[in-house]
Amino acid sequence: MTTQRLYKPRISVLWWLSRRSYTLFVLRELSSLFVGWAVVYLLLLIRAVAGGPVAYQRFLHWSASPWAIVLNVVTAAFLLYHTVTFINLTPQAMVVQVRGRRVPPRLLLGPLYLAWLVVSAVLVWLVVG
Amino acid sequence: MPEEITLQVARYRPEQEDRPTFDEYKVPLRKDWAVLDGLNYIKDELDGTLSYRWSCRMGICGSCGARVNGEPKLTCGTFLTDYAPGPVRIEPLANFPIIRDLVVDLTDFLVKLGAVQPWLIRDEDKPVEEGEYLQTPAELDEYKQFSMCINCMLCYSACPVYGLDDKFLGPAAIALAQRYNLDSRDEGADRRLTVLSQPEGVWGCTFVGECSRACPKGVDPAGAIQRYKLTAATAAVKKLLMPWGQR
Amino acid sequence: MWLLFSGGGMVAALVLPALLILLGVVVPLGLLGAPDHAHLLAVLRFPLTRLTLLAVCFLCLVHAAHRFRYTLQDGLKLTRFDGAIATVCYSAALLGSAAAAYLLFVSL
Amino acid sequence: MSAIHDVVIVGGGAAGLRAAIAVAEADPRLSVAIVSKVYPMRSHTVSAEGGAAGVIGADDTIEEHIYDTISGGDWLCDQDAVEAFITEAPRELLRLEHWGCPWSREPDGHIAVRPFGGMKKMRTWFAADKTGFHLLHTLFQTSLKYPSVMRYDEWHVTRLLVDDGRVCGVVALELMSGRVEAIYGKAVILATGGCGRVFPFTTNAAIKTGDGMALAYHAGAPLKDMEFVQYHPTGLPFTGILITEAARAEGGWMLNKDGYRYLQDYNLGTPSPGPVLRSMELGPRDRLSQAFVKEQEKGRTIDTPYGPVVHLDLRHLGEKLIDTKLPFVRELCHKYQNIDPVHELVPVRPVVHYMMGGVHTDINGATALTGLYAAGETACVSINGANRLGSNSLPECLVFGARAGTAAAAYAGAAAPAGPAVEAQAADEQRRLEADLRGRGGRERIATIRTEMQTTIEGAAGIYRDGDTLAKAADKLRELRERAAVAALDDASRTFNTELTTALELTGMIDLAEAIVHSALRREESRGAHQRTDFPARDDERFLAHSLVYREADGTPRVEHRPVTITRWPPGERVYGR
Ligand SMILES: Cc1cc2nc3c(=O)[nH]c(=O)nc-3n(C[C@H](O)[C@H](O)[C@H](O)COP(=O)(O)OP(=O)(O)OC[C@H]3O[C@@H](n4cnc5c(N)ncnc54)[C@H](O)[C@@H]3O)c2cc1C
Ligand code: SF4
Ligand code: F3S
Ligand code: FES
Repeated sequence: MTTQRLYKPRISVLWWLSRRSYTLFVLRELSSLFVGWAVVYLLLLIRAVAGGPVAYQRFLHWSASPWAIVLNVVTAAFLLYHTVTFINLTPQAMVVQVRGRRVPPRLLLGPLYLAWLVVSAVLVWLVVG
Repeated sequence: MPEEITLQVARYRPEQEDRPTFDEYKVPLRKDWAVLDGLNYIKDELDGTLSYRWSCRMGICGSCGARVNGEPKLTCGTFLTDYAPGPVRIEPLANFPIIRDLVVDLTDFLVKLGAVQPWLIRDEDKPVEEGEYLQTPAELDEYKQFSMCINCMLCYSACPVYGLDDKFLGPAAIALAQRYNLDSRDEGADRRLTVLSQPEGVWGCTFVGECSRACPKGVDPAGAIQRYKLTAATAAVKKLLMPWGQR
Repeated sequence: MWLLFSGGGMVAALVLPALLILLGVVVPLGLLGAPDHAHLLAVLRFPLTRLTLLAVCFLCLVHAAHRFRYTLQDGLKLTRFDGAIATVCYSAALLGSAAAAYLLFVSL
Repeated sequence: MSAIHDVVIVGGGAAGLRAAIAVAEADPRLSVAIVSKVYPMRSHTVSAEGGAAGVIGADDTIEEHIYDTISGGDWLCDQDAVEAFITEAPRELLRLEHWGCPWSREPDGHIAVRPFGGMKKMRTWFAADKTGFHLLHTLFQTSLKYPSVMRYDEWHVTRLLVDDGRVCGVVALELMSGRVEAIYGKAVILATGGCGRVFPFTTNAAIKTGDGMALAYHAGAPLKDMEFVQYHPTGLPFTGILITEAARAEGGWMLNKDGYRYLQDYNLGTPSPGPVLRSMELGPRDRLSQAFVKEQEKGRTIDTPYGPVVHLDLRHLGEKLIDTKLPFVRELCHKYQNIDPVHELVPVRPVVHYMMGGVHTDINGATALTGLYAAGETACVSINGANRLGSNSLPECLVFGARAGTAAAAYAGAAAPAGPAVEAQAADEQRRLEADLRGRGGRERIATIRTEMQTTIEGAAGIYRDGDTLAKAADKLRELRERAAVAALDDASRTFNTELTTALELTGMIDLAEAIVHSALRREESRGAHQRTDFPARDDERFLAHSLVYREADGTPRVEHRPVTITRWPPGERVYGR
């Protein structure tokens, strides 16, 4: 009789550094933190607006402080990364049928990016007015 | 072009050692030699103790998968010249227990494959005498891609989630379940739903997407899984809204 | 859950970059004059804006919570603590959403 | 420990899986074991590309398919077997459809068929050009649903257990652990595929070492018609990867060095732009491969580092047709030859492809030994005669796999369990393998002996043969048999010792090579795939007969002949292109 000795490889905690594609993936997932921060930031802004012109001025002042700007620049980068990855992956996850035929995934990207642009423009218009 | 190339091949001899090591071999570097030809050269001429799997050497039997310089590949379809001047590192597929050298244990996958019921399920079988179930080429196209899986396990090797949690059903098993779900002749989607919608089913996948990049047959298991998430989620919502509704 | 997650992902993808870049980077840097207070207040008080903003906040937070939960688990090999991680993440999202609701419908 | 089943099936290819399902459906109480040296879905059936023949078209008849098969086989087919086969093939293919096989379709949803070599009508069902792959995976996945079917994956069968002329199990080596176990079964079905690896240049996968034939031969069952080895006319040089006949069926041309469709010079009809059934490129494989040798003799082939080639021209078919009907051909050419058939000529040469011969069985798959059945390429029911028609082999696996399964189930239901004598045999076999692991005394490398065997048989039993060379080869093989028995093993490990299995396969292959050479030597005529330059004509007087080869106690082969069953189709001339 023999005893089987299988070698069970173990994944290290830093597995996501082992390959570039894994690292990119983890960065993509980490964008969630910044999505969270973006929402909080907007809420702070809303609170300031609700608190009257003075509070609003204070907020504007605070948001111009260097560390707030650095944080927000980083956040912006992650948000863009989130948008691009999310849009690029959507066709893989969704099948759109037009008149019984499958729309080729590449063709879906166009409308998605267009939608992004339109939404962004509307928002900018609303805010800047 | 140099005459030779060095292969660093992972060895694990369970009777002699506790963990894998590397052995180096020099093999001829020829224009049409695949990595597998290099391994066969070692086995035939240099060292008969090297163990690895292969059979068809035409990329269809799915047995020759290994990591070549870290990437999961079919060794019969990966050419040495692409790695010249070398050295080339050849290791067993990741995330599976290693039996010996480049041979890994696939039992886990076969259990999971059986669990997703990868066969045509009908409420009522039509007798063979009455002829075929009709299926238009468009209906065939719906699932064809997912029927191309050769069970080579490259996707399991690439998927970090499977590496972290071997309870995860994994890309190929889910893609094969989708292959039947999307087949116009099949009526078994409900039965597969229970298995697929478990936490270790489609929900384990965080859409790393590496599985689809590794797949040599263009199956796109990542796509299959995300598409199934939508199906499973819709089914869950439906059940929530109409708990007593039809099956 | 997953429907909320991916819905949130999509909303976050479409909405957040423009808002944040504008209000978090461009305006503070003074590249563009800050919108005046009255205008913002008017826009925000419009009922449709309130509703949309609440939905956006809720979805984005759920998305972030869900994703972060798995990132913690996989990235740091913490699957064992899944229960705790999940509770913390989703509670945070709910709290955030509640705060949003309060701000949008009570304070304003 | 040893396991007891009702039916033990050796091999998990199309034939083995179909047999297992047949047993499970015949009687769910019978326990079935599939013992396979590779995971079933790795079996060589996976490589089959072109398709599977079964009469389905409104303009086609069973009668015509029978005639094509019998004339294609140069009248060496048993006609009762062919009739049963052709009649049952369509139903088997339909059953596979019901199990989910993704057959290619017509726009209206019906099964599509394509033309194939040697066939007068379009009757070849296909799943693009991965027919075998889809067929095998469908069978494998379907087999998972039967609880009575148990699998022994990666168990290498090394011996049949025989009790007083009755086969009652096998001994097998579990690769993963190195355990050697007896697996008892009241009936045993061999479905181990062909032995193309006896030859150096073959389309066959590494596992096609003819183990089942060798096992049966050792246990005393005769092999039949072993001299008939099919060369496929279109293999890629170096790798031997097959370019399916479907490429010609869709309209591909064979061109020599001058760009000339040379087949017109070999009594195969006159060229026309589109494919014409039973003519030119759609002639039978034996005739096409022979034409290549003649072209080579005339100096009209193209020389390459891997031997002379001719060209297969698909360029006029256009990208669209190639991508829908022959995508795998394009993929293979691109990957392994670095050419694109849409724009370039494909270099091809004849390559060993299929064994018409095999373990002698009757129409139900029963061999000469009680309790032992065989099906698929490893068996010779005699439907292929002296030359198999493309796309007849997959349905053969299905029809006779099912028949063998049903027959074995009926037999096993009534048979008594094995006697005590076999336990000693099992222990014996265990000791033999243990001893091999401890070292075998010799110094020669396995690969050296294997290469010598392959060059010997290629030189003697290639497309053309003659008495002298065959006789010399017979002597050489006897010598190799002795050398192989003691060849060196580097590897003493029990865990996944592929060197040990390679050595076991080699001894079996040398036996088969001897069987081939001796059968060829005794057949002093030319028929189908067996062409003797010293006896160039067909001789129905003496050789309208099957060769049966038995193994003598000292290992030498003994050849006998037995008449062919002729029912309604008297031997005639083989006419193509007219
Ligand atoms: C490249 C190629 C293309 C082809 N195309 C076509 C085509 O288009 N149409 C057509 O009709 N035919 C085609 N053929 C022929 C056809 O594919 C084969 O004849 C058929 O698949 C054989 O199936 P099988 O079930 O008999 O054996 P296989 O599929 O070869 O299976 C053999 C099984 O036996 C097992 N086995 C072997 N030895 C042992 C052992 N010692 N212990 C345990 N298990 C063992 C193996 O593991 C395997 O599971 C083609 C053949 C080739 C090579
Ligand atoms: S999905 Fe692709 S990579 Fe995964 S097993 Fe199937 S063929 Fe291999
Ligand atoms: S790599 Fe893994 S996480 Fe999902 S998308 Fe593929 S299965
Ligand atoms: S050897 Fe079969 S896939 Fe590589």
